[in-house]
Amino acid sequence: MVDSAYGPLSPFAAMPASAGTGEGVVAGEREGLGIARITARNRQLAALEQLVHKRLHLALPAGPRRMRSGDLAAAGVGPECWLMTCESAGNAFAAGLRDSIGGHAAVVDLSDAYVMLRLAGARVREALAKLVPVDLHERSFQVDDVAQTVAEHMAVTLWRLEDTGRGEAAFELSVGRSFAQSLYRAVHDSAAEFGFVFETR
Amino acid sequence: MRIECPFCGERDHSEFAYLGDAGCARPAPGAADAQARFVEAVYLRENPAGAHRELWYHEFGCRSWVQVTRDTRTHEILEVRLAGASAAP
Amino acid sequence: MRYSLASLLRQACSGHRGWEPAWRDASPKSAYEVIIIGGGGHGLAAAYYLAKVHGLTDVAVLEKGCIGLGNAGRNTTIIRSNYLLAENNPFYELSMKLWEGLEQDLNYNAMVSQRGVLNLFHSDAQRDAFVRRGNAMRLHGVDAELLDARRVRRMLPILDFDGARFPIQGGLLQRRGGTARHDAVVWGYARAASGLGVDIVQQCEVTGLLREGTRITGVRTTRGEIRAGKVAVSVAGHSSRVAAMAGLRLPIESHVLQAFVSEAIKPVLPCVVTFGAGHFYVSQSDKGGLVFGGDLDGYNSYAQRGNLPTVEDVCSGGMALMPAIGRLRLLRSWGGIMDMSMDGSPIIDRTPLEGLYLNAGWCYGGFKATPAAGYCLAHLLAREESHELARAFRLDRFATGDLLDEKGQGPQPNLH
Amino acid sequence: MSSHRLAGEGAIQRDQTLSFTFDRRGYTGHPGDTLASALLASGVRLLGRSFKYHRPRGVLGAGSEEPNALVELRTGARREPNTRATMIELFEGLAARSQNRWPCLAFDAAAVNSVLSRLFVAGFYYKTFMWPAACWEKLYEPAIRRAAGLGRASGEADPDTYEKAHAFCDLLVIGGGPAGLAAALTAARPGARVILCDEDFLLGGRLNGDRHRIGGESGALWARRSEAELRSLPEVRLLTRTTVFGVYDGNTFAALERVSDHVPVPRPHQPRQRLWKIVARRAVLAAGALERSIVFGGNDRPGVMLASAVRTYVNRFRVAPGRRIAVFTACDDGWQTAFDLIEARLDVPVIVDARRDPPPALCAQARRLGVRIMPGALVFGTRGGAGLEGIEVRGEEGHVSRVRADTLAVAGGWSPNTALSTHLGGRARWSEAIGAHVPADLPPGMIAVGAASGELSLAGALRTGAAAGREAAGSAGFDAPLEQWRTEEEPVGSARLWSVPGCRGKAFVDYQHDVTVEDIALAVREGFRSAEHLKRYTTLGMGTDQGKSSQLTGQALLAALTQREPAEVGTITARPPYTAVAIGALAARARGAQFKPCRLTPSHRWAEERGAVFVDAGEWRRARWFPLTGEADWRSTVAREVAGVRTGVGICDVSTLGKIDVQGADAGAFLDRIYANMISTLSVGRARYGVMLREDGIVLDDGTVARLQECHFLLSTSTVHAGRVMRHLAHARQVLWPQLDVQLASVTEQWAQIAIAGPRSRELLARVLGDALEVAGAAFAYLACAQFLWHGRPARLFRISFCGELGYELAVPARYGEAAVRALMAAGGTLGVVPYGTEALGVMRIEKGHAAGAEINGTSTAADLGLGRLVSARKDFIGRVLAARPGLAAAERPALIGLAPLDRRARLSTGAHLLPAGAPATLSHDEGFVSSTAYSPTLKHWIGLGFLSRGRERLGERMRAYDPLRGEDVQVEIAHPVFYDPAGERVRS
Ligand SMILES: Cc1cc2nc3c(=O)[nH]c(=O)nc-3n(C[C@H](O)[C@H](O)[C@H](O)COP(=O)(O)OP(=O)(O)OC[C@H]3O[C@@H](n4cnc5c(N)ncnc54)[C@H](O)[C@@H]3O)c2cc1C
Ligand SMILES: NC(=O)c1ccc[n+]([C@@H]2O[C@H](COP(=O)([O-])OP(=O)(O)OC[C@H]3O[C@@H](n4cnc5c(N)ncnc54)[C@H](O)[C@@H]3O)[C@@H](O)[C@H]2O)c1
Ligand SMILES: Cc1cc2nc3c(=O)[nH]c(=O)nc-3n(C[C@H](O)[C@H](O)[C@H](O)COP(=O)(O)O)c2cc1C
Ligand SMILES: [Zn+2]
Repeated sequence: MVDSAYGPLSPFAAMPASAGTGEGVVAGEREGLGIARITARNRQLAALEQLVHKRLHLALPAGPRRMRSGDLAAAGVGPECWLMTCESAGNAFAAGLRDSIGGHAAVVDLSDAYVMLRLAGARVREALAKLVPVDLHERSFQVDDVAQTVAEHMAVTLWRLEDTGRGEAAFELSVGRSFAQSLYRAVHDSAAEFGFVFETR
Repeated sequence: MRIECPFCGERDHSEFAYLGDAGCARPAPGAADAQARFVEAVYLRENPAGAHRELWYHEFGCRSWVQVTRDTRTHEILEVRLAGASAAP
Repeated sequence: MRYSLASLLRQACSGHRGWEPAWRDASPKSAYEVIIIGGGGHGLAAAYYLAKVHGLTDVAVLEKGCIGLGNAGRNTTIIRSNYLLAENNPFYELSMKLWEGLEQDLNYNAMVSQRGVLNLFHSDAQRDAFVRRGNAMRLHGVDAELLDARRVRRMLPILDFDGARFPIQGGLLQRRGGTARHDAVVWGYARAASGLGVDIVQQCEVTGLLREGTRITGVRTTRGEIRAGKVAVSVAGHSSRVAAMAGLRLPIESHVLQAFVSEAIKPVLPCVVTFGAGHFYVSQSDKGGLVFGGDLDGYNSYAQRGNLPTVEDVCSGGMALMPAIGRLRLLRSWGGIMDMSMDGSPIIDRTPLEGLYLNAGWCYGGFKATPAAGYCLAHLLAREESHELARAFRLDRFATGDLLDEKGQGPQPNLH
Repeated sequence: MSSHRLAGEGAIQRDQTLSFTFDRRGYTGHPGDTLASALLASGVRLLGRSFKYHRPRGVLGAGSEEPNALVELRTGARREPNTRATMIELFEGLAARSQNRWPCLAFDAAAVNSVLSRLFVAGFYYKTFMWPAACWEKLYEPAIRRAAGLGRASGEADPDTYEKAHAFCDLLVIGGGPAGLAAALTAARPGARVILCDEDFLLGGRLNGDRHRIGGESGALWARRSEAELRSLPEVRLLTRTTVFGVYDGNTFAALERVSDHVPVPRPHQPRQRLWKIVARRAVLAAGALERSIVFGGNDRPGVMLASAVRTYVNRFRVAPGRRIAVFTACDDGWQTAFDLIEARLDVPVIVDARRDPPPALCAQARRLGVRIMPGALVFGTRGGAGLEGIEVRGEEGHVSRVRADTLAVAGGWSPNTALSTHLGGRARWSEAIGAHVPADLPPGMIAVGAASGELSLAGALRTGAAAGREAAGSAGFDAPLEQWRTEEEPVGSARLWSVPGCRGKAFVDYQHDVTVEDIALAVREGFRSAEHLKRYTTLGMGTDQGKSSQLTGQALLAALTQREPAEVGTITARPPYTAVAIGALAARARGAQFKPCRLTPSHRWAEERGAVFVDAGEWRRARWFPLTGEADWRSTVAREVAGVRTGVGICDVSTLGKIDVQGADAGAFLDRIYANMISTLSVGRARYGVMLREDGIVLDDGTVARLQECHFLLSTSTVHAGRVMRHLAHARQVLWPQLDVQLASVTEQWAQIAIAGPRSRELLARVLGDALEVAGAAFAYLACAQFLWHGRPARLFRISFCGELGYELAVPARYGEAAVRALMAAGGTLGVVPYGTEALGVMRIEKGHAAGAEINGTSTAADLGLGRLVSARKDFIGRVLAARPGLAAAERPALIGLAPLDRRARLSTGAHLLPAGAPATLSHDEGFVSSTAYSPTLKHWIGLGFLSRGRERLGERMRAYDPLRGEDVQVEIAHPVFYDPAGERVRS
């Protein structure tokens, strides 16, 4: 069997790629991310922080914040618990992390557990306000703030990125993979009024 | 109702799942009267009209169990903290 | 004065000047043979049956506010006897039988309307559970029918049969189930009990219990102390508070349940319908409002009001079931305090204290039980033994493990 | 048609004309009109019929408290009953119809009810309709139902969409009158985040209906300028057409924005209405006050209107509600109506003021304008048919005079609009000063201002509004300077006049529900003396206006009749919603297929291609079976799938099972406390079946536990219980035993899991795995597990089987699940691999006697399920202690058994009850029930699982499986629950 057959297809492939007129909200799928959930072992928090700092040059944030360093980022998703991401590292990321910090933390590969949408545009906050019950005002939800919350009965995780070059707000919104199409529909419907475009590479 | 999750911040209570009375610790399983104590812990929970210590689970958030002190007459929330913190030896 | 068309006509001619108070608003005496705490449907019914069946008329019903403004005055009025458990089913059927003769018995039109109760199912597993329950009903001689989707559609074309997330597969129908006018039930029992000599004492809150050793001998109230041979607690959502006056803890939590009514419209719903794939049930009142509800808010509360997520949840259940009500407006929402027992079934029993009796734990289903609960509580008070159909509603069943958990949710009241 | 439109500006756009119909007749109006103003402008006064007596009714007010002018708006699926004409913004093509009348509005047959009104008094139905008993449901009730109910629902699915939005702010201002605007301006200028909602489409509140001046300009102009300033501020959101309808805990407010109700159909991608859920640090209640009518004979005749509404129609809409407009007032404010009417060159025949000494200044002004005044007089009756023609006035000395008038403006005084201040249970307080209730005991963070707080003058509104805005801004850290707006003094005196004694004709308190003074007197006579009893007995205030136009008057009358003060009688409870809200808006997108999210399995797309039939399992959608063309029915499909697995190999996506990753030094010890059986003794690389109990001793769930490494376990849960089990574990970990070193993570979404089962499964696996993992022979024994790399990706293999054959579950990262299934299907082609769905899975598990949801139903113990031997006696675990209670350990408890029909051709049905053979069908013989059934293609007959009292001792016994609901009654034999391969050789092969 050829390896190329063993490949994924985006869950959004068959979804409508645009709605309404204009580009009030532009979406794209974040692909290839390595995602790992790390949880400090009991009473190992300080050691873990030191180790992560030393090996990954990353300070683990204490609350629902995201810290970045190169391709790496750690988002606080619970007490002593983070979602770490690494650009285009896929499943190998968790395996590598396990080797380097597994003594102090449980490392669980969740690269496939989520689908992630990058959302930007002049009206992205208004569209998101229809979905998530979190205050996304620029003063309340700053760049690298993280929120885990609920959108139309789905558990979602959201963080804010740097504004785009055009000065528009940008976010990443993720949901359990099985919910991909339901979440997409919700985003699509919320954004349609402002013009929604899904960009595929 | 808005519950100030110690980790996530203030959220609507609908993000949380409710368990109830936080006061009923699990009795010692080996005690001679263990059955009677378990019956009490499981079935005879506090049900005051007033301040109530209760457990909520931030299911749609950070998945922490939190202990909320809330007035059951007004729904005013008096205190929130992580549930396990106090029980740890 | 007897109520009838004739008396109504007579009064119409004289400007309705001759009507008397429906019940005597009594002042408390210093002692009674029996005191019933709580002027809801249950307390008043118990007083009525004490007087009528057992000839006990030295009875007072003490109500902290006005009668019938507790859960009796705020429920969604559904009556049915479609229970599964052998301990529950016959009891509720007794209630249904009493409903069927209630108006003539009380000489008060409580608008008992046997329009049918239809439980919809949306999966095979649900259907199987309903069939099991329906068969249990039939084994007891209670009516039950299984409808397929086609028959449901014929009966209720307003439901969504196409595009639904969880399509309707059929329903379990109890034709003898239906609704009754909740306030009229209270007033009818009050009037009939008062007519037989029972004192109905309003604005009389019980604030403490008089106790000699392990015996309860009366109550302390906002209108003074009143002594009694026996005291029955029938205060629904306030059971734990009154029990606490006796130092008792109950297997009960007080939770808020909301209910809703829409603006009045011409008839669209011929029966009571429950949605099996969401939290929603509905009937149409005689006035034309859709009366509906759903799940508990889910947290202990004595506030008698709920919060917005439940409102949204219930209305989305309604829209999922009946998209034709989208433009119909919600008129009012309110809450009641439910005495949620730990297995979802009630308690009619003695307490560890002599002279103190308990009728509680009715959850969100005690309205339909009003006649039978009153009947069996009266029986217990008068005869000192449980009525045979209420024998399983024991207070000690949690200790013995003889649980009556219809839904299998376990000791988690907000899930029952 | 004589136009009642006045000259002058107002707030309508005269340069545009809109056509609309009412009861199929065409009319015109202008943008800025409401349906009510446009109909009045066209001389239409009869708009509807009352609920009980079907009396003709016209427009009473100009706002959302309107009790009379209710119409059916729009047609077809968009038809909307009971809509207030006073709130409908006119649009081109609007179609409205009157309701609750037959055959037509002008002649309504049911108006005979009015004749019978002596019978139809409050509560009459409780006293009659009892004989003969059977007639109630057959005759009386249907008749009552048909007569009740006002408008008609469309009966069709609502074609429009709704949406919800969340908003957060420092200050929510409820009401955009002078008080609200002042509050918003004050708080927003220094930068506070402000949301201002007004249910009207025009901001300004009374400023639009009155001719006030602020700082030298007209109040209406001031409102426009304030609005413009607010719009220019970045942190302000102005929501017009938006009613704040509910106050909830935690400073949460619900508001309904009518986004598209003023256009013929919603614009593309726009909802009809939007539900705003607003969390506000502070709220300012600036909802104004509601004017009261006065109760007198014939006070419901079309043409009798609220005085402030008359002003609004004249000033704002430039409509003359009539030609000769008399004024009946009990307060200073009523006089202004007369002055405005004269200003508009309308005829005011008389000002009747119930007070003996109205303020001299007002009298002087009236005289100056040449209006006749009758101080100390009372209107006690009206004349006319379906429209007012004259009024009957009793003067101070008792003499009666008749005055010709086609309209009567009634000013009974103002009641602060307190509803929203009481939604959290606080009560309004009786204010002797203004003779009405004022907010007291407000929700945390709420401040009442302006008329809503009892400050009835414009100056008071501006002052209190600004002060509250300043306070709110301050609480958010902004220092707001106070502006002083200049206004004239405004007389606000009023008398308490609830009803006129000695009336002629019916005198209505609640117009919509036809509650009269006599009804209240009757209720009092019958003992319904508390405000709440009165309400429930008479239905006072229970109509669509929720008593906004009647409640206070009713309570005041009750107080008078029972010799109490209004303060003693108190108020009834105001409840959300403030005005009725479309149910569709509260559901928003959660309807139809979007009612709940739909979870798709990793292989969903592939299954769709294969033509799978799907089934919903909770939120999940799973393949139920995979029909092939030519198959007669689903049973043959399922039989083929089962046979395919039993004789060859099949694959099934089982990714929906919950998966929980458990790590840590104490993971084994932790799981020992979670499961009833021993887990810590499991070796690395092995898996075990486990059962967990609730603390009450009942089985919570079952599944497998695999030990991947010394301190690393993987649990599986049933699909439906995945969430509950995760919560249960988190509770145990965080609350019960926080000292244990355990880390939990749900990995359900990470792994696609595919069951590969059947005698040839090993062969198939070997083909696809190649060198990645050795599965041949003893290399990978029953209950082994392994982690490995496949196609360079992590993969896991478990040798477990739910269906009773040699079987495996292969897990791959979820995004590769589809590819893995395709790979298995490709590789299995020559082995005859069959995909199978949940139905075949169900059949096979019944053949194997495995308990599933129907058996693990929240009431069964481990022993009931025949799992007693698993339960460890060597350790403590959740549920151990209470499982030992006598009721749960009793010998006569139901035990899991198998069932087979004696007549092998007979069908078994789930839900049947088990009765001893030959016993009559009564409850006392009910000994158990059938929980699951299936036609077994393997055994070639129906089989079932069930529970039977003392079941395990009764194997071989014959019983009735009694299913009267389906009309079935089958003789069955009690059997061991494991029908297939009881020794378990096949799974181990
Ligand atoms: C929203 C809602 C919907 C419901 N729907 C249904 C339904 O459709 N079908 C159904 O069968 N059941 C339903 N129920 C349940 C049903 O209403 C209750 O179980 C039943 O009414 C309880 O009995 P009761 O009538 O005696 O209670 P209540 O009417 O609550 O009577 C208890 C009385 O005790 C008084 N009291 C409390 N403490 C004291 C004290 N210290 N001293 C004196 N008096 C005191 C209270 O003021 C109250 O009047 C519903 C309940 C609610 C809230
Ligand atoms: N002279 C008198 O006796 C007298 C009496 C009462 C009022 N007034 C006049 O009334 C005005 C009072 O000013 P104000 O600002 O307090 O009240 P207002 O009546 O001018 O404004 C209230 C506003 O609130 C809106 N509203 C009410 N409930 C709402 C809700 N739930 N959601 C959204 N919007 C809602 C209304 O549409 C209205 O626009 C002054 O102009 C005053 O002169 C005079
Ligand atoms: C079956 C039923 C029908 C009702 N119908 C109406 C109605 O048509 N109009 C109304 O205003 N309230 C209606 N209510 C609600 C009552 O007004 C009231 O909200 C409820 O009895 C609870 O009391 P409370 O809100 O005063 O606490 C109804 C209540 C019930 C139980
Ligand atoms: Zn949290």
